[in-house]
Amino acid sequence: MPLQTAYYPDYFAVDDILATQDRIPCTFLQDAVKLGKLNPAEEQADLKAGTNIELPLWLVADITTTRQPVVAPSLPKMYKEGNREILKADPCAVDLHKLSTHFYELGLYVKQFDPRESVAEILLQTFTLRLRFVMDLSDNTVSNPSVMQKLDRLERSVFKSGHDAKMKLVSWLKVSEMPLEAASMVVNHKKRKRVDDDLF
Amino acid sequence: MDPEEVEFLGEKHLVSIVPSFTSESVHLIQGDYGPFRAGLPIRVPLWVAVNLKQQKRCRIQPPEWMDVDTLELIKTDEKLSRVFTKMPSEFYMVEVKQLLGCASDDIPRADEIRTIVKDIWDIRMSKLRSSIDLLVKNHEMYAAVDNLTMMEINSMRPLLPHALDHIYRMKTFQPNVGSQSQTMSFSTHSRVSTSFQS
Amino acid sequence: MFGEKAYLLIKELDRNRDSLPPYNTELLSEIHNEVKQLVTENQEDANVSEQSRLVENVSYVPTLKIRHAAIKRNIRCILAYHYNRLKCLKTIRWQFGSILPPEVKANLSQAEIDFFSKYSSSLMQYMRGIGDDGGVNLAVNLKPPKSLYIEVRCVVDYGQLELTDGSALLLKKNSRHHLPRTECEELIRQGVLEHVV
Amino acid sequence: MDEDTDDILNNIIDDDDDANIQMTPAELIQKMEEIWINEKFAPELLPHEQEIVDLVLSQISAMEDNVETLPSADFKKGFYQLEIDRIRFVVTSYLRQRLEKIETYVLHVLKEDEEREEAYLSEAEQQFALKYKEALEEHFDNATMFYPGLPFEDWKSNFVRPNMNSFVFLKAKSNVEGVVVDRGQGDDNEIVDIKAGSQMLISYKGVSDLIKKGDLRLI
Repeated sequence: MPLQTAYYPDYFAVDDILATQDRIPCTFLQDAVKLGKLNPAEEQADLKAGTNIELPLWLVADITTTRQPVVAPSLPKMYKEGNREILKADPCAVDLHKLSTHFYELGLYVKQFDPRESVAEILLQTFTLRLRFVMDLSDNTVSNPSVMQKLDRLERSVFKSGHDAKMKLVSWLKVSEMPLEAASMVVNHKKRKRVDDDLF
Repeated sequence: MDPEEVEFLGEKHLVSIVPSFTSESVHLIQGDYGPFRAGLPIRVPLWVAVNLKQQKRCRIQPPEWMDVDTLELIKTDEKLSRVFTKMPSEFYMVEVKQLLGCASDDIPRADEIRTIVKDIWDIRMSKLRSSIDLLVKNHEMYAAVDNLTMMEINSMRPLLPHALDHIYRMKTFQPNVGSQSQTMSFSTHSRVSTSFQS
Repeated sequence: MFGEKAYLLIKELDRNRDSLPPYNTELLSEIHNEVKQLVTENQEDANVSEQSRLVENVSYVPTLKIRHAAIKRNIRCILAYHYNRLKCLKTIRWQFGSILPPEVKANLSQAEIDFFSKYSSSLMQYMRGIGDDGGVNLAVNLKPPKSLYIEVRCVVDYGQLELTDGSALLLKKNSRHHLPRTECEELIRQGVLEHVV
Repeated sequence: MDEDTDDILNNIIDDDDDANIQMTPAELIQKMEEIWINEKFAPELLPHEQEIVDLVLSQISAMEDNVETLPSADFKKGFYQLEIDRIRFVVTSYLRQRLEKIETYVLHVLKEDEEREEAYLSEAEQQFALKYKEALEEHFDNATMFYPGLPFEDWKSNFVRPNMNSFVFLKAKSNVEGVVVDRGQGDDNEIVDIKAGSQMLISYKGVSDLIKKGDLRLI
């Protein structure tokens, strides 16, 4: 029954909260009085302008878009020239997950820090060129965990939606009538209960 | 959508049966069927036909296209054509599955039919995956999907629409924290400082 | 870094997408403390800010902004935690019915238990009002029907089951029955019966 | 006399507007299936179809009463019952689908209905939505009570909205011209005509009105 929508994050979206926890290199443009503790490398009371530090995206996003930005973010290394070349050359061979769990999501946020707009382009290109690969992967009834590992979180959701549809079709073709099933919650719940029982 | 929901829609499709009983009409909400005369063919919805067959009250008359020679032709056409050819029935997969499932004794060369239909399905699916690949690589934002049957469309759902949703989002995404929230963050900010001064 | 505890809370959600682990009172209260401290510090510094800007030319604004962002982040995580748990709780209402299983109930906060009963009763009220004929139960007919009767196997010793036609039968573990689909759909979902195809 | 005639004429015209009055039961069920599928695939909550649902439910009731009078040996009885179950499945699935959207987008749905002349929520759905919103707010108030006066209203300004740009499959019931396709690149829009009977994969945003009007249906 749940609504089948593509990832479209809202205020409560777990995935968006996880993605915005990723850290981005920044340089402080102003002093942040009393916040020296944010920089574990140096123990000073204040955080001085000019300090280079990695900050979570949720914070960076909130303090760079105001009229007097507190920090100047720079592009994380996986979106820089070197990696861009690799991604262009053979996108399907790249272990995207290793580059970043949230390669696309993070990329969407940081593309605004990239004046030449090459990040936007590489995201779109990587996604469209790898889609066939993800699609074919999801069409296999047996999944290969080592290949799966190479997908970032967004691709995994695409894979999963394709794979679920495939499995439903396969079982529909197999049986004359789809059995009514126990609710997913019930099953989970029983499993856990059994584990608990084993402990005692 | 689950395949059994597509099947549900297909079950309204009319098929021919030859009843082995005689009875007055069945007055369903969706229409009247009958009267039934033993030995006289009559068209009823697929779900009625299957139920009657399970009760051994009728013989199924397979649709004209459910025949090895006809299907071989369809298969060849499908192979040769660049686009999707029109299937003889919007619900060919459902009809094949249900009729062969309950009435393989009424349908000549049932096993061969099953194999050819599976081949046709596979050819169309592989064509569909290639078209999707092309569509996406060309950054097209709409596509004609004429002649695709509901089960075929459904097998690419939600992957295909979702992939396009992602592409559209990548093209248009403006971080929520950008210009729109500039005023917002100022206003909430001032709220903090003012309310906290009191 | 600020917001680390809140991040742990969200990671906990992420690990348990389809279940409800115990309400994490402890972690929540640590996050509450972080927020309280951030607010207090901002209050103090906001007062200093006005004066020091004039006197020492020291600006507290960046610090205030950073702490404020951290407050908002923490609140977002707290609300996301509660919101996503409610989503799970609603699924439980649809799957188990209006009575919370004790094992589930043990993992909920009082507010969640209250939400459950409010949700449950407004759902009942809504369903009772559909049509002119005493309402429609939306928790059944989840799949397209194929036949009126289905074959089921009993998974647990359930006891007596009364059918709508007034007759009754005993559901013993491993016993098999041929029953009207509408009468056993909910029991199948609750894991009492198993549909044999 | 003249006034009376006018009234009668008006009534007839009213009935004409209200297409379902002239429907046969078979057409009614067809319509029910169409609104079910549309609701299933539309990202947003569609205008409610209370009348259709009520008519279908009363058809079911009438049929149930009929079935009771039949002897249980009559083989037709099983078909009547199974048809009732089939229709009931469509109605419940449709209403469940709507509840799911109402809950997910509750603030959005209520706000839109306030600003719109025609309500998309039925009266019962609106009552449910209001109660649901109240319970949600109360729960959130409770969760942030540890420090009164905090800026925790962000969720209300960023409330959960349907993605109107979602891609959908549709079939044209009549010829449709000038559907705008947003290519996601600023002003670079494309205009598409859709012939009756043809099928398309397209962004929902450009066709939502045509679906509500009934020129297109989702598949």
